[in-house]
Amino acid sequence: MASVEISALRKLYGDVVALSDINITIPSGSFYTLLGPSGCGKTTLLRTIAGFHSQNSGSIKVDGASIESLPAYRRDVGMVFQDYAIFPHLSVRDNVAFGLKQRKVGSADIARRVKDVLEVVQLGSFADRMPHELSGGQQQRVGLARAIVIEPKVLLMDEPLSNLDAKLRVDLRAELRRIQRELGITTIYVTHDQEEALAMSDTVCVMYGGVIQQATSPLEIYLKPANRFVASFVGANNFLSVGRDGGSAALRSGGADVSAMLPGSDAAVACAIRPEALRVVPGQAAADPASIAIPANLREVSFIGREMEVFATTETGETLKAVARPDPAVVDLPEGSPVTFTAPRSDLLFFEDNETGKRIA
Amino acid sequence: MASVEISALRKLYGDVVALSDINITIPSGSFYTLLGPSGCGKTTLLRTIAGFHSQNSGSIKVDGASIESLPAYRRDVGMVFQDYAIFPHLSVRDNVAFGLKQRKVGSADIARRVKDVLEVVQLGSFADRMPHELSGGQQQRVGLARAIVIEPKVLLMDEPLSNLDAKLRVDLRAELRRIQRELGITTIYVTHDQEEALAMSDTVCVMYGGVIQQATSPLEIYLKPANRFVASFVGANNFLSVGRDGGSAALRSGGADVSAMLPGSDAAVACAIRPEALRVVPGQAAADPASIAIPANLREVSFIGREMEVFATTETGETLKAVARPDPAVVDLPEGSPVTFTAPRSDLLFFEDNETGKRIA
Amino acid sequence: MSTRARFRPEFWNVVTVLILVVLAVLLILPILRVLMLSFVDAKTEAFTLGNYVEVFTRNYYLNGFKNTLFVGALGTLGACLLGIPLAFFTARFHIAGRTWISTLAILVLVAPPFIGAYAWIMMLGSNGFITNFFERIGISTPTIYGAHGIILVFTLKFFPFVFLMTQTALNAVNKSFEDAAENLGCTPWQRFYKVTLPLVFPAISTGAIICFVLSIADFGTPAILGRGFRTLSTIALAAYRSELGGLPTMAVTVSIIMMAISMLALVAQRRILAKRRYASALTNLPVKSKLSGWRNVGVHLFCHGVVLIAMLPTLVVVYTSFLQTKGPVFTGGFGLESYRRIMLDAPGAIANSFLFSLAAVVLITAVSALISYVIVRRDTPASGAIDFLMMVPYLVPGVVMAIGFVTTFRNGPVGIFGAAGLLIMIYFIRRLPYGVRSTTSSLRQIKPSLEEAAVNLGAPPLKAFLKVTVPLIVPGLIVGSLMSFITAINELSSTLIIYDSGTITMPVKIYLAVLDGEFGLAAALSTVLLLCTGVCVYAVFRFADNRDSAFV
Amino acid sequence: DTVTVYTAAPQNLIDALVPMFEEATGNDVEIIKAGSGELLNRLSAESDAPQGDVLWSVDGTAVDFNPALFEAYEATGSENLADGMKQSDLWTPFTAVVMAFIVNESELDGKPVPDSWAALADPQYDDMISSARADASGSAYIQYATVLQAFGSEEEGMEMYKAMLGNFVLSESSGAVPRFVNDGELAIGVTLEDAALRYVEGGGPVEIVYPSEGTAIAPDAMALVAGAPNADGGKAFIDYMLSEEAQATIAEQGRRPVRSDVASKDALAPLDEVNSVGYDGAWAADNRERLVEEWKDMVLDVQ
Ligand SMILES: Nc1ncnc2c1ncn2[C@@H]1O[C@H](COP(=O)(O)OP(=O)(O)OP(=O)(O)O)[C@@H](O)[C@H]1O
Ligand SMILES: Nc1ncnc2c1ncn2[C@@H]1O[C@H](COP(=O)(O)OP(=O)(O)OP(=O)(O)O)[C@@H](O)[C@H]1O
Ligand SMILES: [Mg+2]
Ligand SMILES: [Mg+2]
Repeated sequence: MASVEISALRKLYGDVVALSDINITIPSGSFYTLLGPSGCGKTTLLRTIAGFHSQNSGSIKVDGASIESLPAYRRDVGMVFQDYAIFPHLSVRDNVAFGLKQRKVGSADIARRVKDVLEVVQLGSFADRMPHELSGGQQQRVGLARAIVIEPKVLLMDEPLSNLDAKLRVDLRAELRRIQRELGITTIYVTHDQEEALAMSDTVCVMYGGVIQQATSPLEIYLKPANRFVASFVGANNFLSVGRDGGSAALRSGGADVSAMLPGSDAAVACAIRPEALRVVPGQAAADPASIAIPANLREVSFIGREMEVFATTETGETLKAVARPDPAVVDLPEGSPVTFTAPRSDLLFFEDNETGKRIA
Repeated sequence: MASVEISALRKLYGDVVALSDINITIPSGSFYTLLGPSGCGKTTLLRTIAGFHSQNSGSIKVDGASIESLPAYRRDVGMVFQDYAIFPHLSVRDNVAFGLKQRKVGSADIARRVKDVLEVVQLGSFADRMPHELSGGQQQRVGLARAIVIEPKVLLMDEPLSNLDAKLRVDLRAELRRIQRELGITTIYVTHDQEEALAMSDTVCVMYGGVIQQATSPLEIYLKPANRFVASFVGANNFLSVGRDGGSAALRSGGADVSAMLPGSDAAVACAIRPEALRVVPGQAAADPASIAIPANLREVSFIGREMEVFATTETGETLKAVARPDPAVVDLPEGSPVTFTAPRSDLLFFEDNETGKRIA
Repeated sequence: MSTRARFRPEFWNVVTVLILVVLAVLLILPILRVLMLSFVDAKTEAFTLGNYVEVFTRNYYLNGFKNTLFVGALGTLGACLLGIPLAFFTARFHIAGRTWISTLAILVLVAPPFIGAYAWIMMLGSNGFITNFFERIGISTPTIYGAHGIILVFTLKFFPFVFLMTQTALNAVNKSFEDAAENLGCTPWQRFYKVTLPLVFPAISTGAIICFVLSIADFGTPAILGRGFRTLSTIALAAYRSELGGLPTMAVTVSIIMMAISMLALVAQRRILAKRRYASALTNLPVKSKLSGWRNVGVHLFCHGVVLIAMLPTLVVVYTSFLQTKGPVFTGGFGLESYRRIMLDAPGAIANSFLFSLAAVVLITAVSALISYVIVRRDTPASGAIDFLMMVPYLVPGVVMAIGFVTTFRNGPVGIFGAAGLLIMIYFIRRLPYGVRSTTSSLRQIKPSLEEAAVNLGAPPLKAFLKVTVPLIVPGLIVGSLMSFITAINELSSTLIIYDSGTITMPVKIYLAVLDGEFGLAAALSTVLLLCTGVCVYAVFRFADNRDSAFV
Repeated sequence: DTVTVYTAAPQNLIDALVPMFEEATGNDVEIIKAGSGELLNRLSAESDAPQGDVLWSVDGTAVDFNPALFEAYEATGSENLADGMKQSDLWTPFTAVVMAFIVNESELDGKPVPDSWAALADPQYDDMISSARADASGSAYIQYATVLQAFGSEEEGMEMYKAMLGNFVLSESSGAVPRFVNDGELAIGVTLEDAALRYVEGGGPVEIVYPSEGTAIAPDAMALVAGAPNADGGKAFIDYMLSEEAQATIAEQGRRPVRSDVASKDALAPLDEVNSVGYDGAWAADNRERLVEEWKDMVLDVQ
């Protein structure tokens, strides 16, 4: 149980700015997720907290006490490594027991705790295997077990589930969350999977290019993305350009008037719509007043289990993607058929038209 | 363009049976996915095809010609490695150019093709970096680029997207599929992500414990899982026990009569319902004749982006999970509130009640 | 579908067979011819086990046996106690003058036989200048003579093997392992012995085994510093040099006992190692940290102190070479008399030394890369056999090997080799294991999937090997080649049997000067050899250091 | 023509004599220099295809022990040899070596300079005397045999030698003996007269002492290798080394010449002033194996 506070943190690799001006406050016991694309600096931030390299400037405090001067081994910060880092010379059991022995836990106690945690990660029968006899996913679970068994003050996890299958991932996700709640370990979790982030976290922090884009609750991130990057990263990946002419504004594709929703600036603006907010109907269709309609030509329908993904091209050449429960009327349409996408006006988001453009109003 | 045919393949590691009696036929140009949990033998199968170890028995044919006797370097089978296997002493550019140089492609041509493929994997500006200056995901993309740039007869991919963020994963998924179609490369793709498997594949082959459970089209896998393991692995993870009494059968939770759907055997049976097939309403509710209703108490509602996940416990102690569009009436319910789950009878699946129990009727 | 069943021997199988043939001809054949002698009665030339009975029943030999084990084991321990920390400090901390330290550590190995031990006597003998210095200030120091002196010299002479092997391995340990250990609460020290040490244990034990085998085989040091403390090597030397002539049966028998000891140690090491093979992807390499304060000072003192102390005898030799001499006597003051006297024929000997050693090392480098691959990556009985055979050259005393070579290759049907050819071949086969050991430990740390990726991209085995494996094992190859080169250019015992007037080498000249009591000459010759070798070593390290930044 | 000479001679002798021979006969000489033990092993290893022509400057017993490796040769000029020098048909004497003590007085800590074998047995010199090993070094064996011959009987000599051996610090190489004494590591050495002389001449703090009971004046051998590739050259070499000019040069280098008509160097005590035991080389050779065995046993007792 410990709060973590990071201020004005900056980290360079040579000339590469890996982290620039990171400010984060994590309440004690909460589950904090760093979400961002590959190379955005998530691992770097974790490693800086763990003490594996020192920042160029800024400070990290745990429970109000600055930990910069503490060496890594005294930070009591558990970590699950992205490349597993299972000790190749120790058996699964000894890997997991490693941290406990370090803490001088009694051997009966160690045996029990190791057994329990191996059950949790479903490796009970693998205790005596050597790491090179495990598959990639099995190794990752050993790493996870090794970190949680010591019940550290702060737990850092670097994509601990990325190599697991969907079923195990979902199971472990719930299990992780349960253990975390039970022990009340303040957890910083790195993932590039927005679904995972939204499902597990108290706070989601979206990073990009070494900069924090937004850090807030999952619902807020989802409903009120602070900028275009966040919106696109958490799944609002239809961007439509907006034509402006004095006070009036309209979507270029389909021409729906959106003046009412845009205060009178002249900056270039993009309109974002989540794929799941879009409905698809075959042929031409008009929209009710609370919605907009965009005519398009079907390009591809793909089936991803419980949903269908529909791709289509508008007359102005923009691509739209919708995700919806499979609708036979749509699935069976041939490529090139005219369809109409509709979306409630309340689901439209507007951003300044650049990669990390701010949300407007 | 080549067809692949694998028959009666068997592979042991010492005593561990990694693959037992694998039979697979992959038509030329198709996209074939091996889907299965960690440790089920996916990597082993790929490596056997690539020629990195020899099978204990069985045969592998490409275009009808047996390739067992061909050394790995002459199999013309590209591979994306699970652990990336990026050459640490070569720059990104040289890593990608490696296979082309091997094939004596002209240097201008190499430069162009390398540039193009690096654009595809969004590493255009990283061409001159050394591997240790890349993040994990970036390394994985290099591995992908390196394999596709040589346009092999058969392309093997061992979880090439597992370390990527959701957005990039979805982008690359489409990109991969596009490239694969364009080049018509017969592709064998390993993943543990059922969504990925269903979205990309012509054929999905579900493996478990070194045995093929089912291999067919995504839709078929989804709608008609051959056995309980397949059903649960592709997401039908609510299993309810069925009480039998002579000719009549009923769900233990909620008591819905399902006799009509079960031919008169007395074997133990489980009923599976997909989370997305379940609807949740607050309080008590009755079902229409085409549906069943199961009363339960709410345990947790979690929000995963565009959907909510609802967990509840029935009076007989079974857990139910539903995934649905967020419904404020449900999201706001306190823990323990009574709710009713309903599902269309047509969405119920019945299996013999053991891990890989067959589907009934 | 027609499958053209054309037989294509697999590349690595061909290589394996070739290696086996070379080893059979250059190693097994000559040794067997000599080893038969241990079963022969010196007088009657009939078969007998009497030589062994003699060795195992007479105190003279049994004491030698005990003494050998004693100084061998403690010398090795000492070498580890210096070599491991030195390797760790230089691999993990920023040490000013790292190239310098590595170069000196290598130069320590360039100590021609005898002269180094004499240098210790000049420092720590009864009338040594260090002894005298302490006497003047009223402290009486123990002299260098006896078991403790031998152990001290072994320690300082052989630690570079442990140092070099360990350092190479440390540079390739996946950083995440150490991070994980630290993260789980290990202090840097605990991290070192609980994680890092086990991970580099294969390399350490290889270095230690080399030390042990060399300490057992070294005769110069115990001969000069022993003063009644006899080891098997001095016993064998005495038996061999006894002017009785005739068949050297006792010398060979004692040599075989020495070989058996070393063989046991090697087999034990292999047993232990069999279970420990760790590979890393080499993409997440360790970084060096900066120390500060007294730790920094301490570590620097240790690193520079160790190599400087180990270099002391060499420095004394260099100093001696500039002393004014008259005949064998130092007349006080400095002068270039010794250099004047060697000027005439030293250039030829230097040229020979370099020519033979370099020729052998080129062969060694190429062949050891291939052999290592076969040993590490191929799991066949043949590769096991090769791995085993690779120990043998360590174990066979040079004299035994040389007699075998001469009887096998100079006389009879294959008497086509001149002395130069014989020397290159014998250097090659005797020093090959240095290359192979070092390359092997390097290779074990590289994930096989890298080669698989190359093969998968269409590179035939040889090409995959040259383009991917070789560049990645360059550090191991460099260290291995350096060790082969240094030990080849210092080779004495077999050269002495083979050389002729056109092929005399520096160590032979140095040895002969020592025999005549001409220390000035010996020192001057040693200094020249040291200088030439030093330049080479430094150049290689500079090159390797630059590469460091370019990759890995 | 090239004559290949295997030799254990000190470098100064080689440097002085070989060019003279080349000059005088027009032959080229290839020198292979090593310890005499190594040379013999080399000769046996090569015995199927000999590479050397002459073995030059080794203890004669070594030749007598390996008759198969050598060929008898009666050198021109043998008639001029001093009495007692010619001892075997297999080899020709080249020089006479005289055993002596080398003493560094400053290291004696005030003890008297020993002047007899008996004095070396005095316990006051414990661990002060440097000697080579009689089982490894030819000259040390001669010294051992000399002591056995210098007293009334072999038993008496053996008693005496055993007491001396208790005082010895043994070194593996005979070249090291005068070196150690000169450098002050030890006070007394039992060594070859000419080796000691080089330190005296070089100005070292040492002196030469001849044992009063008598010492060995033993011939040093050259022999023709059996099946020598250039036997004629080898013979010419042996012949030349017996010539007057060669022997004179040898004398200059501090070795004792073997010709009766060439005198020793002035710096050395004249041979007639050195008490000789009349060293019996044949006896020493015949009994060598037994004596060396006894020596090894003795070492275990007293060291
Ligand atoms: N040692 C290094 N030297 C130079 N640049 C580096 C180094 N390590 C990482 N980088 C760069 O720093 C940036 C951040 O890397 P980091 O490993 O933190 O990414 P990440 O967010 O964890 O990505 P991923 O999800 O792919 O693991 C990347 O652009 C990477 O290329
Ligand atoms: N060298 C080996 N020795 C013994 N068992 C092994 C070896 N390699 C793999 N296995 C075992 O064989 C089984 C199949 O391994 P494989 O690597 O093919 O799994 P996978 O399906 O690729 O799993 P993942 O998704 O975790 O990568 C596993 O149970 C694994 O533990
Ligand atoms: Mg990362
Ligand atoms: Mg795998």
